[in-house]
Amino acid sequence: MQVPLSWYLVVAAALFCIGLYGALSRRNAIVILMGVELMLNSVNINLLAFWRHLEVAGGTMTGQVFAIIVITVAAAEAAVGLALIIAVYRNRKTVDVEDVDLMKL
Amino acid sequence: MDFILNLWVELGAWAQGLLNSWGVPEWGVNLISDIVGALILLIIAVMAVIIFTPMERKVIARMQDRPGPNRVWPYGLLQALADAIKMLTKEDIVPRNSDRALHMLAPLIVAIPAFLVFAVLPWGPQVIGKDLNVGVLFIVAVGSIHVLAVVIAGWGSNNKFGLLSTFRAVNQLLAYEIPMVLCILTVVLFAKTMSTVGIVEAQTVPYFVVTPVAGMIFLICALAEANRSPVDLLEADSEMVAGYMVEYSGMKFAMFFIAEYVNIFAVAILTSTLFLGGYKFFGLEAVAPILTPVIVFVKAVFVVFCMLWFRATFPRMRFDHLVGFAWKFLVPLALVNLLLGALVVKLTDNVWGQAGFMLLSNIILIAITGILVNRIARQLREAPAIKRIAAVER
Amino acid sequence: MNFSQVVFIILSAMALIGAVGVVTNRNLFRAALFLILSFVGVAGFYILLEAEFLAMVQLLVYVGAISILIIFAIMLSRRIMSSEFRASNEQWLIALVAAAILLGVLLAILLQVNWPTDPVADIPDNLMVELGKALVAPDQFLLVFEVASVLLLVALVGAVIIARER
Amino acid sequence: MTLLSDYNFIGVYIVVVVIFPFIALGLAWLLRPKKPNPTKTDTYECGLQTIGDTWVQFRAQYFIYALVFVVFDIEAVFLFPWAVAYDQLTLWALVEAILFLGILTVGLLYAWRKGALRWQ
Repeated sequence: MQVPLSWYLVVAAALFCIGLYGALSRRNAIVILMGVELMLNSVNINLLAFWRHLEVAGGTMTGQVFAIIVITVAAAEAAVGLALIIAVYRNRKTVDVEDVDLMKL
Repeated sequence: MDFILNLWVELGAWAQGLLNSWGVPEWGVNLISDIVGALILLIIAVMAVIIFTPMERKVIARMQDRPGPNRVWPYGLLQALADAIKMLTKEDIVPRNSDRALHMLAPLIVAIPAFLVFAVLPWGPQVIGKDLNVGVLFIVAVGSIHVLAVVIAGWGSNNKFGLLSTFRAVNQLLAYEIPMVLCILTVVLFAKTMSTVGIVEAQTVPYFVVTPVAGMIFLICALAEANRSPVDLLEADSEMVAGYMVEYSGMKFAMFFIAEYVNIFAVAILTSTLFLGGYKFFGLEAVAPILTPVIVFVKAVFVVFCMLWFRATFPRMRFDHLVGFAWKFLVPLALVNLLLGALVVKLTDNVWGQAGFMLLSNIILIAITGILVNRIARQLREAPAIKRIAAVER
Repeated sequence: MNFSQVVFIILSAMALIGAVGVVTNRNLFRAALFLILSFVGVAGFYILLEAEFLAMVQLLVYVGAISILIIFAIMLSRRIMSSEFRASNEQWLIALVAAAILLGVLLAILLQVNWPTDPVADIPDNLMVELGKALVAPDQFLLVFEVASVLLLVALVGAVIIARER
Repeated sequence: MTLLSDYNFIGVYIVVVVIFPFIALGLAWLLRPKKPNPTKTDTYECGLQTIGDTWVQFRAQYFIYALVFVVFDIEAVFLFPWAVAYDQLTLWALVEAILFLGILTVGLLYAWRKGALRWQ
């Protein structure tokens, strides 16, 4: 009656790889951040799928708590990351990661 | 006798039995009853527009000593219907410079959260769309989609004033969501559950009496979330034309309008559920369960009346004051109240004891806050002008 | 194919179309909207997994807060309507190949294992209470609970310092 | 399956609610006049020609408010399970929550002191 565990894992893997492609191939810093958010989401799907299918019997909450922590970290990351992007934009008028190469030799 | 007492529940069971006897399979019966339930909720929500627009105009008119709409028979009470016909026959204009797809998307999204909230608002112990375990969290989570519609509308219209208003609107909605959530948390703390029915059942004493501070803060936030004057800065007519809806005409504007009134209705029912005892009224709900929806409705109308009263009484706030008020006054106050609530719950297990202690602590809290505000205000008044401006702006 | 599985396929279509939209759309604002579509699909997964609290948190935090933050950043760093941008860098092909290989490897590994099809147990009724207890129990996640607040504090302070106009 | 059957109704309701605006807008599409002209599709600015970009100088201030909001939103997420379970917890739970909220309040006070909550 239920959705098999493997289905969740396959979709999460696909989501992760799409996010990875986005993070690696885009120039715009904000899109890179969005790619990272997608990857974190796919991790959360896995955590909860494993929690539901394997952990519930033990009565522990590790999967759920981990998922909440991942969401917290994602929010903190988005906050600081976007603040950095705004600061960079204010100083250099660009959010293109290729152009922010001040530290490069 | 039992049938008349529990009319709403029995009616549903009877309809399901009838379908069963026609040979409809189990899942079909469930699907049909779900769809019928959903349509009923939708119609109830849309009724808000028909009931509250004439009510708003009439009540405000009385308070301002003028007759209000009185042409559409009788006494202008069918004004909403006339408005609907007007909206339907207005031309639809999409500005040349707008992002067409996004411009069309916003009115489709804006009404969804307002309607969805009705799924978990209780009209009686069993007269409810669905009593979710996470009821109040569902309301908060779904409500946050509203912000999104505002952003899409502002961006899609590509209008300076629309966009400016979008920024204001989003900041107002975000700022007032936090104290609202903290007040809901206080209620959850006392009720020990997030289900809306559970919260009503737990209210031996209405929570507005138990913790008036949370109740007042919630009411203020409800005003802001439903975008009512005096905190209607997102569409302050004199400054922002019509806010983020400036480029919308005809039925697209009507969707925003409907969303606004459905929101008011939802927020009013939510206030009565969380703080005024919901479908309970001095034991009446046990004597005549058939009356529970009426009780909820009367309480909701009372809350809406208070909102209109606010609107007629208070002038509009300045934007920085508005947001500052939320972050610097409501959030700390709600936090202190939450911790007081936690302390009281640990102090005694008795419901009446909890209510008494909490009420006492709330009265003390109000007194302390009043003294503090008074002192700060006096300092500001007596300080030299330059310093005063600096202090106010901090 | 039963009802939950049909719902699952609709939801995964939402999540994956959203994700593809994020990485291919040239308009930043629309990319953000696709991201939200993806988030909503994932929230649906959580409902299917009977983690309703997490589903609501997903809506509240991702749709209601993080995406608003992202949209604000887009509005602050872009001229409206000219939000087209140079899409990808020179290494997009390598990135595509790398992502595809990773997906292939992951799928190859995933499909070798004989995963259980049905959950081993039903959800307890008082899930929220269990979660609350686990969060503040010293032998479980109390440290995580407190460290999370420190993390949020650091993020807030850091972001305010960085983003403030001087 | 009890929990999932709860959400059957929510799912049906979502579908109904999503269809509703389409019906309303479709009805209007049937009834309304269609007489486009270029003046009508101008950007609305009380009759004046709009000058320059729509892009007005937006403040980072708006972003900072959203930032504080995100942090407090997540704080609420942690507190909901705590509040539901609070009745069955020891007094330590109160101390832990005070610590949790205290640390976050430091953040709010910091933002306040630094003028991040001030409208410039």
